This record gives sequence, C-alpha cells and structure tokens, in this order.
Amino acid sequence: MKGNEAIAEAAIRANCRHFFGYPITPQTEISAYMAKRMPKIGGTFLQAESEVAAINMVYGAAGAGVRAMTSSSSPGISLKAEGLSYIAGADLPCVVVNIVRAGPGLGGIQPAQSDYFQAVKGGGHGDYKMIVLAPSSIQETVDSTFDAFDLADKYRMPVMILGDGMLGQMMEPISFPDSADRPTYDKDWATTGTKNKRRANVINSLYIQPEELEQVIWAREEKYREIEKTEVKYESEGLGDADVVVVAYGTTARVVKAAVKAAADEGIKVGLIRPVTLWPFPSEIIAKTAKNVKAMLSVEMSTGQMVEDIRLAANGACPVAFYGRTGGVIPTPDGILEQIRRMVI
Amino acid sequence: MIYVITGHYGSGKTEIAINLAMSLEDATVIDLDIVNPYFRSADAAKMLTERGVRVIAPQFANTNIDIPALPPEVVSALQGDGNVVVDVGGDDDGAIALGQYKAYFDTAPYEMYFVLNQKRPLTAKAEDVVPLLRSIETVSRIKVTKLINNTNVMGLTTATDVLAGQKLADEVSALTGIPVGAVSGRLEVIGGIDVNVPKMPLDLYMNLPWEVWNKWQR
Amino acid sequence: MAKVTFDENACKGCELCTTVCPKKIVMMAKDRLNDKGFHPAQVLEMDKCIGCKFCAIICPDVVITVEK
Amino acid sequence: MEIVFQRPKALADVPFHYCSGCSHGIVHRLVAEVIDELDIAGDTIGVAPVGCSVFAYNYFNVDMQQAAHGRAPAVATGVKRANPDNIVFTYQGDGDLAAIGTAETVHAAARGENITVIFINNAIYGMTGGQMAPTTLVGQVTQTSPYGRKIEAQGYPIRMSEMLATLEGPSFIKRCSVDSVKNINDTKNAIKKAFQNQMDKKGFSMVEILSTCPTNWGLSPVESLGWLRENMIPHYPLGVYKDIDGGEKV
Repeated sequence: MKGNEAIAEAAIRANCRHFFGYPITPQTEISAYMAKRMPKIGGTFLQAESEVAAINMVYGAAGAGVRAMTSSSSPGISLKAEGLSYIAGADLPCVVVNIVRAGPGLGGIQPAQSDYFQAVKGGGHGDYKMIVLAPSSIQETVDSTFDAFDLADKYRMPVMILGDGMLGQMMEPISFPDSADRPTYDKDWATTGTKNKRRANVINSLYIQPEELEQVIWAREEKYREIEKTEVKYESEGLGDADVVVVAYGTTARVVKAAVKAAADEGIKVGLIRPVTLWPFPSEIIAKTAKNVKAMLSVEMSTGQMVEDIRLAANGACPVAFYGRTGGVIPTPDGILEQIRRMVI
Repeated sequence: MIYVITGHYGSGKTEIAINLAMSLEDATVIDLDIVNPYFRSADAAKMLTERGVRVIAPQFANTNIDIPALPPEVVSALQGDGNVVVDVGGDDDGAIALGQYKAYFDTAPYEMYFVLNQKRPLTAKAEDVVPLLRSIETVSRIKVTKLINNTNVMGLTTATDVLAGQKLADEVSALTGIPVGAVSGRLEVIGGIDVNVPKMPLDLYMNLPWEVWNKWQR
Repeated sequence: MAKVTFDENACKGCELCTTVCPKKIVMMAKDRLNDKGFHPAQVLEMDKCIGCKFCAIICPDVVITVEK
Repeated sequence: MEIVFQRPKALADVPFHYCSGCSHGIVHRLVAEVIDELDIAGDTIGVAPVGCSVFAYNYFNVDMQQAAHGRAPAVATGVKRANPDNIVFTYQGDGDLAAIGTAETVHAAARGENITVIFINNAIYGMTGGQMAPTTLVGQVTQTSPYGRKIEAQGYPIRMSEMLATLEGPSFIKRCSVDSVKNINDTKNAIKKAFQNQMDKKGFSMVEILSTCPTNWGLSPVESLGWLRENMIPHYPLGVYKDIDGGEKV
C-alpha cells in the first residue's frame, strides 16, 4: 500500500473510529481514505473547517474516551499546536500524523525533516512532550500506527507519527498486526455522561493555583522519565567495530543505509543508528557509541536539528558532524558516501 | 491513437504509461495526475524526452507547489495525429481530470486501460474492483476498453502472484464484459507463465531515492 | 402565605432583587455586612410576600429559596 | 408550605466567582434548571470556553470539558460524534464565539451539528478587563476603543443570530435578554427548546443572551440592566431568527 493509505487502514484496524482532518499535500490520501472507509464501518470522518478545528474535534472526541486521530503536514501542524498543548495539558490520548513537507512558511510539498524540533520539543506552549515515532518503511508506518494508539492510551498523551512525503507517497508490501492481540485501556476519566452514577468528570488543563499546576506538571514529568526508560526504540547495525557511526531516521535512513553499505564495500568501518522513537530519544546508545568511535555523522533533511540531540547525548565524547539537504531535496547516496569518506581521512 | 491509463493508486499505471509510450512511434505522454504529488510520469520526463517521447505535465509537477493546473498543450495533443498516452491519477479521484476532455474521446479512436493489481488491499476482490472501475468510467465520462493485469508486489513479485491477478482479471472481465488486454510485469516474472493474453514486459523506471544508488552502481 | 429565604453569605449585594419585587419588600440590609463584605438583601415584612419568585429569578447568585 | 424555587440539582453547590450583578450566574442557573427539568444531567456534557465563564466546568454537576479560546463548537463536535446519545452544550461569550471562534461557530451551525450553543453577548471582553468585543456597539467606549467604537476604524458590531439564521444547518436560533423577569423566563424557555431540539435530533440550536457586565461597563448592576435595555436591545432585537418548527420570527 501507499504509506498514507497504510497509516489510515492501520488506524482503522487499531480501532480508531474518529478521524478529523483538513486537506493539505502531501498527506491528503489519509483523509481521502478515511472519507471512503469510515462511513462503511460506522465511524466518523469529518473534514473540519480548519486544522485548528480538526485538532479541537480530536480533543473533544478523545475527552469522550474514543480513539481519535488527525493528520496534517507541516503548516497544518503549526495550526494544531494549540490543540496539542491542550490535549497534553488535559492528559488525553490521541494520534497525530505529520507528513512533513519543506518549510518554513508555505515552503513546499516535497519531503523534509525540518519539523524535528517542533515534534520532539512538544510543538505548542507549555511544559509537555509527545511521543514521536519515525517510521522508515511502509510496514513500520503500520506498526507505528498501532503502537501510537496503544502508547497514547497507556500514557494518556498525544503521540505523533512523523513521516515525510516520500513515506506517505511510496509503496511497499505490508501485513497488518491483529488488533485482538493488543491491550485495552479503561477510560473511567472520560466525559461519557455521569448516568447519575458517579461524580462528574472534568477534562481540563487549567489550575488556579500556581503550586497546584506545578505539581501536576512535575507529575507529568515523572511519567516522561518513565517513558524515556521504557519506550526508546532504535535500529542499529555495525556498531561493534565502527570508526564512524551515521545517525538518521525516516526516509533519510533508507538512503543512508545504501551509502553505509557502499562505504563498507570500500573497507570503511561504518555503523548506523536509526532512531525509531525521536522522543524518547535513544540517548543512551548514542552516549555509549560515542565513547568507542572516532566520529558520528547526523544526516537529515533539514539544516541540522536532530544533530543537537546527538551532541547532547554524545556529551563531547566524539565529534558529531552534520550533513543535510533541505527545502524538499532528498540527500543522495553518493552525497552521503562522500561525507563518510571525508570523516575517515 | 489515444491510450488512457487508469486504475487504483499503486496499480502501476505510470510504469505502464512510460513503457507503452517508449514502444510507440511519435508518442506523447500526458501526465494528467492531479492527485499524486510524487512518483509520476513527469519524474521520467528527462529520460523520455531523450528517447524522443514528448512529455506534457502539469506546470508545477515535481516542484514545491501543488497547484494541479493542467497545461493547454493537452488539448492540442489529444487533437493531433500522433500516439498519446494519458497517465491518469489514481482512483476515481484522479480520473475526474479526464472528464473535461470527453469531447475529444467522442471523436478520436482511443483505448482506456484499467490497470489491476490484485496485491492492493482495496482491489483484491472483483466485488471491490468493479465499483471502482465503474466510478472511474462515471467521472471520466469515457468507457474502459481493456483490463491489464499488472499484479505486483514490486521487487518481490512471483509468477503465482501474477496468476492470482489473472484470475481476478478474468472475474472482472466476466462481470463487466471488458476483455483482458494484457498481462504486464518484469520479463523475468511474467516470461514463464502460461496465459492466453498478450504479455507486456515492463522495464521499471520509478525508483526510490535509495534505489537510484543501485542503478548508478550497475 | 409565602416566604423567601436568603442564603445571606452567598449574596453579593447587587440589588437586582430589590428592583423587581412587586411589593417592594426586598431591601438591602444597610446595617450589616455578610462574610463576603456585602450588604445582603433581606425581607423584613415577610407577611407581604406573595411568592411570585421574581427576586429569585433575577438573582445571579442563587441566593433565594421561595416557599409558598 | 412547599418549596417553589430553589437551587437546581444540576448546579454544583459552589459559589460563582463572577462579579456582583453579573448575568452569567442567571444564565448558569437557567441552564441547570433546564437540565433538571429535562432530566438529562446523567447524559449531558458541557464545554466551557475561555472568557469569564472559563470555570463553567466547576458549576455544573455534569461531565465537562474545557476548550481553547473559540474552539468550543469544534470540541463539542468531537464529543458529540464520539457519543451521539450524549447531550452536548457549549457556553460561550462574544469574544469566544464571535471573534476568535467565528469559523468554528459558523461551521458547526452550517453542519447542523446536533449541539446546543449558549451565547452570552455582553458587548465587551470581560475576562481580560474590558476590551472591545466583536459585538461592542458603535460609540461604545472600551479599553481598546477609548474614543468609542468608530465605524471607520473598527467597523460594525456583528449580529450573530441574524448571520447564522441565513444558514440551513441551524434548527433554532433565538436572541433573548436577562434584563427583566419576563425576559429571563423567556430565555429559559428558549434554552429548554434548544436542548429539547438536540434530544429530538433536530440539529444545531443557539440561544443568544444579551447580558450585562457591570464591572467593565462601569455601571452598577441595576444601571447595567437599564443600559442593556436602552442600548443593546435596539441594536440586537430580541426574538426568534430561525425555527424549523415554524415558530414566529422577528
């Protein structure tokens, strides 16, 4: 399936029945797919009047206890930042897909990874995080979508799937996991009506006393520390005897893999770390690796965003270089190989 | 002759359009895809032009903007004497763009291919394929003349997959009365299979960024 | 027979109730303050109350209970 | 003697934070009375806005969700779509509904979203301290129209009921006022109809309620009622603007 369709179908199979969206290239197929499928299975697809409205519909539906989702691309995600902050502040689960395009501003529709900061640092106002999953194959977009709904429910927080236009548009064979094997989550906090049997539930992010709000925020931080311990996911290869390790995610990691293979063919000892979760970031493996290699290289479709987190994790143990293309340009395997060659001279 | 290539997203329309255009004399490819921003005939424009195939694509195809403005050359190509291959966007969503050109198909000879890929979840069964085919006909306002079995799972395709696709194509044919015009795919996959329709071997041109490398290495 | 009861400490002294009483018996207690620091509304001549509920209907703070 | 008027059950036993004489309290009570009379507290979900009534979630004994400024109709849409059998209402002021949330309001109405909207129009921003609202009258002095609202500079006040009544989605739109006992009773009937319509799945209903803001108007509560009558009602005529049941219109 096409990446965008795979995400949509996976969401449905993960029991998402409420999708609210607004068209923007290059993720429109997610909405188009939902528009066709949801009415047939008794679900809700609603094209909102704006991205702002769409994320707030998600906020309402998530508050009412259902699995809710929206998708957009970079400029649209900026508009959704307000709602994301509210959802995080009210401790509600939801899944948001960002099929990243080039920015800033209207930018362009070609693939990019320039929304890394926005995604992993929260995106909206206030102290909060989202779990950010960065698949690099269509199968992984499917698995990430299932994981995203489970993680969202488990931790009661927004989870973002960060893809790019290439992943959204390309096609690969896939298989779907069985939703029957997944855990279920009790949502006794949801606004479903008291039925005159319990106290009223309130979904809210407002706390009158600063100390009270501070306490809530620190409690949430504890949850984040727990997630950093237990939910980090990455793929690595050739770390054992590597002189140079390349770090890349998503589409870029696919190109990097081709370059790493070619470098190995030339006799260069090169390894790869591919973060699957961008937050929580695989800092531990990077810290460990940094102590045993001559240098690391971050390759991104941006002017260098993830490289800052790599440098923080490496903490000076080795130099961390950066190579990137941006504005909608995908790095080529030979461009990356050239960088790897330079690093071992 | 005008050849219109329609089908589901990911059925392989673009590969067929490119291969077909290169096999024809005096050919023009019209990239009429208004729904798909990447992986389109316009991607192969340089290669096609070098081989003498004229390419007409939306003005902004493969740029950073998604305005699907169709160029006026489409009309002159459809009225000309040469062969024209129209690569249409996926599903009925993409086929809508054809509707405005109905008048030219009323007067000129044309073939409209419906490309089938049995490995696509939404077109795996005849009961799903027929409504899609019919709605493509409705919005494009022209009739499908041939089915093409292009069943594939990209590099992993086997002869068994293609034969399963052939069975589906036969079922769709029985339900619609539209004949199966060809089976298409890479020669090493379809070469050995036994079917009673013509084979259309394809060279694949729509590569992913990391596959460009492999090609370069070859 | 009718009676109005004021939840006096909930009163914010806005005086709206005094303007709608057809019998003009709802008045502000200018001689005392409630817990909030307002002069609360009160009825001294309860025998004139007809239980029309007007004072309760216009009260923005649900201070008044009416019996009849 | 029996009790003929008391605090409705759907109203939480919490004192309002509103200023003395603020009509929010009246409307809160009316909404709670209607919820009691229709016996829907167990199925009702309220959506609180940003504005003076931001704490509305504290005042009703029903499930509540607090929304971002202007987004209440979108949030209510999400709640309603998640569980169509729940009764969902929003409670919004003029800044929330008619300025920052105009798009959400218009589109929820156009969709005929089966929700009930309670719209408090007091011609001023209360929460932030008396700035010009989209419904501020021409000539009205506010913190951000210190020389009075001028048409050349700030344009005209928006009549939301009239505007939304042009749409096909709404089933019921009425403008009411809380300046007198008679009008308060009328407001309650309108609110009741707006909830009943939702129970009968008739679609979007809105009750616009002309209200006072003594603090930011700089008038006593009693003077405020007079100001409302003399200035607001002439510009915002009371009455039914849309009723698919064929009620008499303005």
